[in-house]
Amino acid sequence: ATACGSPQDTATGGGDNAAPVKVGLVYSQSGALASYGKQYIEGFKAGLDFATKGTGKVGDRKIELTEVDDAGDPAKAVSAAKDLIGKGTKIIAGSTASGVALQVAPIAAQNKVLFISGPAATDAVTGANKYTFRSGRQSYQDVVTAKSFIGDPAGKKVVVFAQDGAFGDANEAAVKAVIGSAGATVSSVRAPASATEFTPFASQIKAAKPDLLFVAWAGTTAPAMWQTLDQQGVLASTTVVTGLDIRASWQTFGTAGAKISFLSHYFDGASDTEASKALKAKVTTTDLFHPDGFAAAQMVVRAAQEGGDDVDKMVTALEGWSFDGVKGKMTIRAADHALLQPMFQAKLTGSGTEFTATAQKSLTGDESAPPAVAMKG
Amino acid sequence: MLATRGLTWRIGEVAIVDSVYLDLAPGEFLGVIGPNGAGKTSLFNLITGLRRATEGRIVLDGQDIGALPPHRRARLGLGRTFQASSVFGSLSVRENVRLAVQAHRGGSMALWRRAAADREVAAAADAALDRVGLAHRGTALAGTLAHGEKRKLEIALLLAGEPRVMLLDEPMAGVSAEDIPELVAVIKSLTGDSSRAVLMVEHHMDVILELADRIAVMHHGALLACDTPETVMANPTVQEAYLGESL
Amino acid sequence: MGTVILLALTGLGLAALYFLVASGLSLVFGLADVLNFAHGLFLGVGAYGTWWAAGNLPGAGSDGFGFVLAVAFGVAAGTLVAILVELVLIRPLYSRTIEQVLVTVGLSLAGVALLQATWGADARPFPRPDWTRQVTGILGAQVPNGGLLLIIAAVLVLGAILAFLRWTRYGLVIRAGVENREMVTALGIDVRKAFTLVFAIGGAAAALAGALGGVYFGTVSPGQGSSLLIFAFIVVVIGGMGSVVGSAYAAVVVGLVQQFVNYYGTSGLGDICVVGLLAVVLLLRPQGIAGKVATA
Amino acid sequence: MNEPILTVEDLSVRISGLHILQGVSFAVAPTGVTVLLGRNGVGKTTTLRAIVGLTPPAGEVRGTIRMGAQSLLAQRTHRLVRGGLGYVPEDRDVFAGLTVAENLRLAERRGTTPAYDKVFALFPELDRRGRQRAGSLSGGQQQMLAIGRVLLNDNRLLLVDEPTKGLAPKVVTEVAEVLERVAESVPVLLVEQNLAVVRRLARDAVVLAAGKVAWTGDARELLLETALTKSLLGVGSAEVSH
Amino acid sequence: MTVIDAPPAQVPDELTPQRGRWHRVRPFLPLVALVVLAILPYSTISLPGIFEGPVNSPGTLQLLAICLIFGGLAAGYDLLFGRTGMLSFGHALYFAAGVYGTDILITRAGLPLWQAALLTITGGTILAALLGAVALRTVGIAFAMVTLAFAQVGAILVARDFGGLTGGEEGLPLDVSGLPAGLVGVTNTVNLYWLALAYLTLVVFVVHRVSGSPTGRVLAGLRDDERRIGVLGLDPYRYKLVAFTLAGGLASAGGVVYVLIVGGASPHITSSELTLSLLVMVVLGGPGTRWGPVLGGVLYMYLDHRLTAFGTSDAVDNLPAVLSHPLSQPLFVLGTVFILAVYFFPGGLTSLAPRLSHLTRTLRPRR
Ligand SMILES: Nc1ncnc2c1ncn2[C@@H]1O[C@H](COP(=O)(O)OP(=O)(O)OP(=O)(O)O)[C@@H](O)[C@H]1O
Ligand SMILES: Nc1ncnc2c1ncn2[C@@H]1O[C@H](COP(=O)(O)OP(=O)(O)OP(=O)(O)O)[C@@H](O)[C@H]1O
Ligand SMILES: CC(C)C[C@H](N)C(=O)O
Ligand SMILES: [Mg+2]
Ligand SMILES: [Mg+2]
Repeated sequence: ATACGSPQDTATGGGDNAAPVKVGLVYSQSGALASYGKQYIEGFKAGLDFATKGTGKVGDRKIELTEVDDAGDPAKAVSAAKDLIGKGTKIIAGSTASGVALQVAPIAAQNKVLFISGPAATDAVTGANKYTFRSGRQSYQDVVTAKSFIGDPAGKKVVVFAQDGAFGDANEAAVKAVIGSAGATVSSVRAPASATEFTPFASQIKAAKPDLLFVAWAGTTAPAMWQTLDQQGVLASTTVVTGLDIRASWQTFGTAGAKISFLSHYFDGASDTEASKALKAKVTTTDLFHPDGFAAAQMVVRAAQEGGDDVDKMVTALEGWSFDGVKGKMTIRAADHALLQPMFQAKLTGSGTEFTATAQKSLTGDESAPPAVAMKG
Repeated sequence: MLATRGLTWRIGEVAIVDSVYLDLAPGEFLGVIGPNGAGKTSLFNLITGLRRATEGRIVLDGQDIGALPPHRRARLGLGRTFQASSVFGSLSVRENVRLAVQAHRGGSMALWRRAAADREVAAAADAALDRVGLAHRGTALAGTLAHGEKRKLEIALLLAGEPRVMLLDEPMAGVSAEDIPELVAVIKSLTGDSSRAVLMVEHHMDVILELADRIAVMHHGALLACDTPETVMANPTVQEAYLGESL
Repeated sequence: MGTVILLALTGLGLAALYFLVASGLSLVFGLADVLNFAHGLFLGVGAYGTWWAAGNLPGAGSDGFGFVLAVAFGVAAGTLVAILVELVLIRPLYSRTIEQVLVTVGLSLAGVALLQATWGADARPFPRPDWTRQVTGILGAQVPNGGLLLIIAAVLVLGAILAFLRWTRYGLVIRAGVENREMVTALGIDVRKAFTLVFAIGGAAAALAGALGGVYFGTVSPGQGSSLLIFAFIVVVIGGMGSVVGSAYAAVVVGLVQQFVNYYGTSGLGDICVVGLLAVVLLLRPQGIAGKVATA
Repeated sequence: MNEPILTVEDLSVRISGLHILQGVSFAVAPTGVTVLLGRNGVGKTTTLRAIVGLTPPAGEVRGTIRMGAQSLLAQRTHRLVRGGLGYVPEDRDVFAGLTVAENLRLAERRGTTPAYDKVFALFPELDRRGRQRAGSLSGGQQQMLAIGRVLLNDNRLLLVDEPTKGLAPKVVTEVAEVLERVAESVPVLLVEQNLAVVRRLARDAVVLAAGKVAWTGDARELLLETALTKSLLGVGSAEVSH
Repeated sequence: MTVIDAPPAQVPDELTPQRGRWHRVRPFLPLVALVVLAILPYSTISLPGIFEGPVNSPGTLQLLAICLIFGGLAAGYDLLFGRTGMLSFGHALYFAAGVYGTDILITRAGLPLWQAALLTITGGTILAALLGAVALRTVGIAFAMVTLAFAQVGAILVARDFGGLTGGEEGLPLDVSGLPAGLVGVTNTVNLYWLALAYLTLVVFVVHRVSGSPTGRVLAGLRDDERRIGVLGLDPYRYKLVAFTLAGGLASAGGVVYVLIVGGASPHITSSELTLSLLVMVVLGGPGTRWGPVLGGVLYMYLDHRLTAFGTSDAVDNLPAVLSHPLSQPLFVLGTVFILAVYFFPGGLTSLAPRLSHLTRTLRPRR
């Protein structure tokens, strides 16, 4: 073997028919979002099993997974993606955090590989570029679901309570677009994501006397936030809608949980599909982000089946594709790669450490569809 | 050359330095004595700008320097040593002195020249070290010097700056008896010409008497007397408050 | 009027939380001159210790005496960890400030990661008596009991630390020891013991802050301590290094400013105001509100 | 001759590669003042610090140091001091941030009554300036504080490093008197550059040169013999007795 | 009564510089290292366990590039901390200014790279000069806290996402459409590597020149005794401001290169933790030494990136749970490494070299 080469060398993922299909999974195994990452990978493996009927193969080709931890850091994720691409990987999936998804997406486009973003909820992944898809929901779909709680929005007063930053901005913008355009007046109360004391914000919300309060809050301070809203009487005075987070967080709502209307991406028992049965067979208690991993695997198998090693063919194969996912019927919208999928309304009941979510209503993929955006890259 | 006019420094109600009028003529060697806590070091701190006077003026060559920061005063030719040795502990002895020479040669912001290449600076520094008898300790870190050696380095730093007005704060404290004559000679050589002047605080009376043209006596912040050594030594108050019965 | 009272009292609750975190930091950082970046770890140990005890320790629970026992266990655990850290890691490094930074940063990274490895990254619901979730009506304001609990605890801790510093020689020994450890031993005092004690007290205060912070937040998570730390640092510095009373003043100022600006101004302005306050205070009075100027 | 209170045998100190003391041996008599002399940098301070256990961590001490039958090496400094070894350091080392009163309070030892009257009688200045921060004291005042600090307690042996440095002549005399009086009850090992003070106080003398003992014996003899003082201390006896 | 002749004072041989073959080669070693690093991408050697793929694979080069950038950043920070004694807790701000400045000018304003880079570095340097001018009115821990405060405002502004400029917590991916083709795409990672190497070389060269210059001597003096510098006739403030500005400018230049390598900006680079990491890097390597900070920075970033792989490796997974759980937490290992480093290499990694040579000298038979 020589120890000399050119710096431009990259391994080529040979067109050999029996060569394995290399799939890189870049997601959080450590760091703040490790729990999301864990659900994602469990879902992915179950999905792979389901989509390949237990063989782990597409045709004769084995699907070879390489898992890389990004610890939620975009820089690490980009390094990992470059490493994988350098080794001839044509399909990358993962991205637990939005920041990671947004920075890996351009890398995929620059190098013409397929990227299937995971739990990252940011709307900006939709339509990012031709090579980027998503296997989870996006903030806009959350908001459309929230809208379903108030019937006719015309003349209603809606307040968005969200944290500063892109996540909050996206939610606020979505509420304005979805509910505001339907005739409601939308205002917002914003708080720093690092806030620890929520009374000022609760007072502002209360003073605004909204018909609907939409809360977009992620992070460890959420329980304190809910408790303050409850103590200041906000929860009792109006309809409060928010997204239902992973199961581990349910008990942190405490008594406030019963007073909140939840929109849900997914929870154990939200759906009863073939896929969800297959998932449950592998994972006893399914949770928020299992479907994202599951769908990612389904999309990977489809891409490999139809596209072989040709990424452009993979893209064509995925665009417009409908499949039966854990949540129900999923459709990849060709125009901007949004993943149309059912969304749910839920109620939380129980006390102590035992809480159960029950579905109130579900919206079809079309009902919860985000508006189409132009493909950027 | 240097004059203070009603120089006063108060902390709260207490005047640490109390309306001091002092004149230092070119070529003069003025000794300053006084009991511990009389305000001698404080007076030096006021003159060099480490402390701001509450009242009074400090005039150097006809210019009021009372509002200038320490480095501006130093650039006008005012140099001092510290009672508690204050040298650059993590630099070598030689590097200490080179820094002082360099400061004297002009404080331009040379970022790209090699400092070590400046032969003139090096030579001037070595000369200063030689004069105080520390040449053999050039590579030692200044922080590890023995007490007396630090005193000598203090003087070398002063010499390197070639100041016109020199303020020496107890240069002999802690210097071994053997080395005192040498150091006295060095200090004596500072005053040869009429463009320089020295103000020296010292408790070693024999040293003061050997060097000083005049002696100022401080007591409770005020100037008690300022006269020829003979007159001052004969002053009963000085005898009583400062000298006591000699050993 | 009701709003102002509500904001003032909840602001004081926040101030109390800052003070509880800052008091230990102020002791260790201000008095023992150790830039202790591992303070967040002590907080975490206190919180997880309480949480664990409430679920596993016989007699401990989330209410009444059981809760007191659980908190006591958490505080004891935090104290123990602080003592061990001092004995094993910090002791060889006094007056080597820079290496202390490396060790305490390492400790905070490793410690938080260890908590996460053991109990997971997710927030856990914190055991707490029901009354802490309720509110008390004061002049028309619905003031959360959790905040009131913090205020009471902060006042007690302040009193205890002041008493310790005033009525024992340790305060003196430590202040002197920071200046010149050698000379303290040369006066016949075992300065190492005094420093261990300071760490123990700092650790206990931090652990208590962790436990009560858990009550306040309703959850416990591995990174919780570190997120409070930056404000605690700010409080210590605004207050003046080593002055526990100064920290108390500063905590009140910071808590109230944050609360009122967040209500009357726009979001995020509260934090910027606090940070601006820090810069202004230090530029005008580098030694902080209550600190003394140190000259040689 | 009586049993010495302190014996130093073959003391050798290395600090970061420098062999500073190279086998120093001497004894301190159980009464009176023994003076340690030598030029700047010969290792006087290093000797005192080795005795009281304050050699820096980078240093290595060999040899034996005994007080009576008890070996001092390997004992921690604060124990030695509690056992009655008082140390007045060369650089005064008062606690600049503490007040004068606090500095003194710190020096109180458990189980004994501090002799404040004695100290204040000697240095009334310290009484007057109780609330001033020690860092703002004048040099001489700091020296008084440093000496006053050890005199609060009863000691079996005092190690005093250049106590008259920076003091006004009158105070030098006073300090000399103080030490003279102290030495009546407590033996003192004194480092001193002021030969007048040495002449007044010292009974025995030890002269160091370049890390070794160059001479030991009766102090008066040393100071009287011109040839000896010249060769050891570099000064003629005329200068010694002015 | 004995009179012993005193031997002349000894000068320990450790302090006299050793003249030998080694001595003559030494000055060229950095050059050799530079050449080796520059031609490294032509090597296909695999170092299993150390890197994922061969040395010239894009993944490895990317990792190395990031390490080199941080080596340079740490060296620049050391100009403040190790060489002047200024403990800034806000150095991340100037790095972040470089990263976000370039990113925003390219992505949002559509400027070409060279203009964006020029504007950013100028802006970063001016920012450092302005904020330094204010912060340097304080000293010591107050200075640390004022710089922290400034940086914290920067972090809040970035997180607030004013006008949608910064992308808030999601960060801002770099729009590469206007960039030179040689900087885009995985196959061109090597160019980014060379860019990073050039940056490191620049910083080391600048820091070395500056600290060897007359100004550097003043900075070293400032580290020990600021008052004395003033009394010698030099204005401490001016010199400190120059060091602060220079370090800030170098950091923002690092930001320009970093944003190209990573392809985007994310808010954690504005955090005080990044400054703290820089401090840790410098201390890990040895403050005030020529190579220590560089080594520290490289090692820190290497561990930071590679420990995630270590945590998920089979070797760790197969251990009993008490060990494998903590070891699979990258930060646990990283933290533990710091702690151990203090006790095993006091004085930083560079203290290893003299100690090793001491070891070899003692092992060598004496003549
Ligand atoms: N910052 C301060 N606060 C209060 N008192 C001070 C301060 N600085 C100096 N003093 C007092 O001012 C007086 C003069 O001090 P200074 O150091 O000038 O004396 P000195 O004449 O140099 O004495 P010595 O010969 O002992 O060095 C002393 O009594 C000292 O305690
Ligand atoms: N920490 C240290 N590291 C290196 N060298 C040291 C250290 N401490 C002292 N030395 C060296 O040891 C030698 C003896 O120092 P010491 O302080 O004992 O001298 P001394 O006799 O007390 O002198 P002086 O009369 O000046 O006080 C000096 O050359 C000094 O430089
Ligand atoms: C709160 C989460 C559901 C959001 C998602 N993990 C993101 O960072 O975008
Ligand atoms: Mg004085
Ligand atoms: Mg000495």
